[in-house]
Amino acid sequence: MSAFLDMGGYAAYVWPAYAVTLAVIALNIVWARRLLKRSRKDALQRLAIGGSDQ
Amino acid sequence: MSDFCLKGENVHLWRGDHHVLRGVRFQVEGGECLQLTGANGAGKTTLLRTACGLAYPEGGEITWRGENIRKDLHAFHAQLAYLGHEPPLKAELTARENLRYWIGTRRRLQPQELDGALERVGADQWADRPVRTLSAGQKRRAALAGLTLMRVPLWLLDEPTTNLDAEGQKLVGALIDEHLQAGGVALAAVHHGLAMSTASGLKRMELTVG
Amino acid sequence: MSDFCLKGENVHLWRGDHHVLRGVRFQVEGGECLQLTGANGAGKTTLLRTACGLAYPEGGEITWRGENIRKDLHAFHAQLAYLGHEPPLKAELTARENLRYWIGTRRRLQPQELDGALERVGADQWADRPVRTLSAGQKRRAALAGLTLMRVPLWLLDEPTTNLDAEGQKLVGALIDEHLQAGGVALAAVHHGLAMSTASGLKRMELTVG
Amino acid sequence: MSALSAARLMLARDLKLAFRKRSQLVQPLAFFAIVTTLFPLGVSPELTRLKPMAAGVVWAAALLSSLLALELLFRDDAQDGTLEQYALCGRSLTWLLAAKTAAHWLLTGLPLALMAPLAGLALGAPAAAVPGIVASVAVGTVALSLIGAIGAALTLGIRRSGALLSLLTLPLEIPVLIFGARATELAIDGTAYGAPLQLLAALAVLGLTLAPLAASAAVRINLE
Amino acid sequence: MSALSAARLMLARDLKLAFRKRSQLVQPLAFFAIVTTLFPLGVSPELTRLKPMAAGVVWAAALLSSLLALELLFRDDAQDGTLEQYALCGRSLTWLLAAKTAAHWLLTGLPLALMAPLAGLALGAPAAAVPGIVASVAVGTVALSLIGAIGAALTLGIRRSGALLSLLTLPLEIPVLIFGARATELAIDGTAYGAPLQLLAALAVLGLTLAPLAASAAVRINLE
Amino acid sequence: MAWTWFHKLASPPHVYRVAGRLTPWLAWPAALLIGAGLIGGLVLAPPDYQQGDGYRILYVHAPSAWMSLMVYTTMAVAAAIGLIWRMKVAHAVAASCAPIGASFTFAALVTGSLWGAPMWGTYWQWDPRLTSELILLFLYLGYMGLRSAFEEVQRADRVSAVLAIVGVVNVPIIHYSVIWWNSLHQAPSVMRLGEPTMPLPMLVPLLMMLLGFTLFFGALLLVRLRGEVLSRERAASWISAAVRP
Ligand code: HEM
Ligand SMILES: Nc1ncnc2c1ncn2[C@@H]1O[C@H](COP(=O)(O)OP(=O)(O)OP(=O)(O)O)[C@@H](O)[C@H]1O
Ligand SMILES: Nc1ncnc2c1ncn2[C@@H]1O[C@H](COP(=O)(O)OP(=O)(O)OP(=O)(O)O)[C@@H](O)[C@H]1O
Ligand SMILES: [Mg+2]
Ligand SMILES: [Mg+2]
Repeated sequence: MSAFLDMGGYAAYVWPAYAVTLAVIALNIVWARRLLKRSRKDALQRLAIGGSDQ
Repeated sequence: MSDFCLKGENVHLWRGDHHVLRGVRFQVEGGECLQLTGANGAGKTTLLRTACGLAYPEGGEITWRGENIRKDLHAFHAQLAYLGHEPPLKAELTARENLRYWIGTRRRLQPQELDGALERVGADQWADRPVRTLSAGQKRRAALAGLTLMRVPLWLLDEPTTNLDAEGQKLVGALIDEHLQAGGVALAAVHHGLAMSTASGLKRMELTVG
Repeated sequence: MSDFCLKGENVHLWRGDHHVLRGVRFQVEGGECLQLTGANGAGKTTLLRTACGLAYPEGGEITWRGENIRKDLHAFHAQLAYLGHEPPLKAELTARENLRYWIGTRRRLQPQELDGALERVGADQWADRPVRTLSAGQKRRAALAGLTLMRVPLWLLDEPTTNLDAEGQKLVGALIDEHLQAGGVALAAVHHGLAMSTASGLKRMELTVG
Repeated sequence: MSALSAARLMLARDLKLAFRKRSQLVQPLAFFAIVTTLFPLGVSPELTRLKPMAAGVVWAAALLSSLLALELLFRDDAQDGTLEQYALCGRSLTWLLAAKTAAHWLLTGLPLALMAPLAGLALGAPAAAVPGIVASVAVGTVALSLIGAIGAALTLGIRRSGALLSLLTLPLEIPVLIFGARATELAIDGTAYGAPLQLLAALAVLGLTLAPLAASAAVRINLE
Repeated sequence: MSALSAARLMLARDLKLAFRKRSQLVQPLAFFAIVTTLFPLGVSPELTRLKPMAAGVVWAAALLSSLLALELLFRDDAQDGTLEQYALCGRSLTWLLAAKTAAHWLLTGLPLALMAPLAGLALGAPAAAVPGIVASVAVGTVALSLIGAIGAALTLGIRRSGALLSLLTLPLEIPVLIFGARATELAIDGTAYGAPLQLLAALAVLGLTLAPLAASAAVRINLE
Repeated sequence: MAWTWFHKLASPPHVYRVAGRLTPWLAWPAALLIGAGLIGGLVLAPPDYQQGDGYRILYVHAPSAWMSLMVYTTMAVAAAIGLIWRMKVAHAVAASCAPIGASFTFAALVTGSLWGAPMWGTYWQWDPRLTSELILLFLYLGYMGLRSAFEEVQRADRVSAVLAIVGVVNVPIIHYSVIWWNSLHQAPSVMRLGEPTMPLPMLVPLLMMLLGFTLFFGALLLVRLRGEVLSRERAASWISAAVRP
């Protein structure tokens, strides 16, 4: 296990690389869902104020 | 009879969340001037800019001589003159140079035509001074000189009498009169009446704040 | 009786080779409005700018409450409001923010004062939109709101009714009326008459093209 | 009257505007001169240390002074409403903007090309390098002006666009910088600089065909 | 209400104008980043060749990005008429302009100071040089903003003043550049950089006392 | 006639609905592939005979780098479609692409330089491949900056579309930079015509990661697209049906 974590001496490079990439993936998921949620809320708000014209 | 006819049908346009033009309809033909009135913010400027193709209506269409203006925008533009809220002049050039470069891209100008137009708007004194040094009314007059020089059938004017003195107001009326007499079409946004001699070709339309 | 009195004596001013103001004299006192008329290029704007100390007269002098305005320019400026040809607003800020930063450098503003002034000029709908998106008349109205908020005895207005609709013209008249009633002084360059209820405090002066 | 003669008039107008103030003509040059003197001041006065940087400095200075002049390219015309009139004149806006870009090159690129050898010599380049420097800067600034025109047109609707403009155009201009600096460096070293110069010319031609089209599309959108 | 609180409001206004678009905050930084990448591209990718230039590059980039933002400092306000209102507000224009200059420094100088070490590191400076680089750029940009304010005020009445502005201000800014680059270089070399930093601070203080006065005089003349 | 179905397909309500339904079909396979690729790449694949275990960065670097280019291309194509046919949905696609692409470009840069440290002895070099990838990041940032500088979505859409199209010239430059200039960076070994030059146990996890990332992009795009579509529709009646629970 510790041999695996050591990555043949490259741990200081390999793990940060994976960490950054996985962080980017996770953040993308969070951002995308937040965008969708926010625009849903905005749309509801607009409907509440203006009703639908045209 | 000419076939000049500018027509708007059910024009819709938003600015931000604001539904500015809500199904506007209008029609002006050769020899007619449509006076656009309406409270501040009613959408007069927006309608004029849409009519000349600078803004894109999200609904409805605008036709000129029976065809959608977008079909051949260049040809349509070659037939119209648009004057906005501010006179389109370069501050560093003189009034005469401004006209030369502005009108010159549309048609070949004779120097005596230029002289004539400048005299018509009372620019003899200041035609050769940088526009930067002109008063607000003098700038407006220079823009009017440009308008007469364009020789196009369709005029779209946004408050053309702004900053003009009493005599200048009459000048605008006279210019539109002549334009209509020659079979031209005019669409003008105004708050006060236009000082025109004949009311025959005058139509009015009021925009309401949307 | 207040001692408010703006007086110009024999004011001379050149612009380039042009002798624009040739010994202009005028006097306005508390409760009076001096309407400056004159053809385009007569020098109305130049006179207003000279009167508020932005331009330096090459001859004659301008006094306020009996003292040359140059003597204590800061104190003089603190008592005047000047509105030029263009409304002094930042396009990126909203109308409300503009007023806050503009008037705020002169005196402490209460939020409800701001609301009141904005409502007065009919800005309820657009007070919180960037000025960039406002129509020409809406911008002018925002500037008028600033004028009422300044609370100063001397108003110098350059064509304050430009771009305003009929109701806006009346608003300007009413604002000046109230200002005069409160003992204020006004100097306004105009081409048309001002829509004021009483003609009691109204004086006229015509500048001729020099 | 054709689109071409309208474009010719536009060119004449922009040149007249620039020549109105005679002093404006020397300004891009003065700017360039000052920027190139900044480096010896900032780095070291020794020619042996300066020479290896000469090409880079000349190019960075050229790029920056071209960029500085750029913001004004369309902005002035947009503000006073003349650009709108040109968009409404019934002529091809593409040609008119190409003419404006040509004016920009004549007023900044060409003087820079004539000035660059001087800066190069001051930084330790040999006299034999002069034609190479002139050629590479002259061709490279054509590409810079064209790319810059796109950026200026894109940011037309935006206030205080200075930084955004450079953010948009610099990435696109970097290939020009790379090839230009390479050509200049080879010229200074006395080697054949034909290959990067050809690439530079290719970039300029690519720009010539694409940039006015992209710029006129962007201007029309921004006027809306 | 005092002149000081009016100045505070002015500062708040300029910051709000800049913060209106969140994206504008990163722009001077992006510009700086791009300018510092230009040099390696133009000169050479090897760090050993880049390191001796690091100080010069950082400073030239700082100077240029400060200059770019400068033109807009008073121009925007003059064009829309708000500057005139400030000149007529009955408060000391000197204080108001000092506030504008402070806003300019907060929006360009300070971010540049925080960013400069990164650029330095990318060009081969050691990590130990970071405090020295930050200090010298932070102090130096104060002087740059102040000198620039004078130039911007002087060229207010002139169209297309970009090049003229740089022509006027760059000579005045060269002492800042020299001391600043020296301080940064010493910091990169790991030597004591106190002496040039003190000179830089002296320049900044001199600017603080003189620049707002000169700028307000120039603005009043140009408004006439 | 042929266009009517196209426009109907691209109508906001339709897109909103279909995108919602399609998302899980992309998201789950993406999760599986990425998970399997991680195990394959980190555990099962043998060490490289030259680079030892250091080469394992490949499994996050190459897919990120691939995403940076693929997303930009998608964005440019969508922008062109939106500009030419004035199609709102295409603009919404382009707008959705930018933040995704920018984040993966950032990941490619970071993982690349982390890989470079042991292999080339430096985190950063001003090498054409590296530099042009950095430019790509600037382009994404410029695109987003330009977009956010406009208040009106419609104008932001159209102006930024021009930039996206112009910037696409950078994509082939990045891809071919290793061939056109002699670069530190290694030449294409997977994405090239003909035989890949990698042993199969190393190659399979890489291919899984590449496919997984691509599917993941598709899922992200759909979610963002729904948000964008909602925010640019004006009080249309379908919204109430779509949004109200
Ligand atoms: C900051 C540094 C780096 C950057 C910006 C970078 C960038 C890129 C890019 C953009 C690609 C995709 C190319 C394409 O699809 O056309 C790529 C692929 C690749 N990179 Fe890097 N890279 C970096 C460092 C490295 C290092 C240090 C190595 C290994 C020693 C490496 C090995 C690879 C490999 C093996 C591929 C896949 C190539 C293929 O199969 O097509 N990279 N890199
Ligand atoms: N981005 C925006 N968001 C919301 N409303 C906007 C936006 N842009 C413009 N408007 C509004 O659109 C309306 C139309 O303005 P327009 O300039 O056409 O009016 P106008 O009739 O010409 O007025 P005026 O008589 O004052 O010139 C105004 O009420 C304006 O506030
Ligand atoms: N540098 C200059 N050289 C010569 N004449 C100048 C110069 N600057 C201004 N003028 C002239 O001074 C006169 C005064 O202009 P001013 O703006 O005061 O007029 P105005 O009465 O406000 O006109 P308007 O009704 O058009 O606003 C104008 O005739 C103008 O042409
Ligand atoms: Mg209007
Ligand atoms: Mg006037």
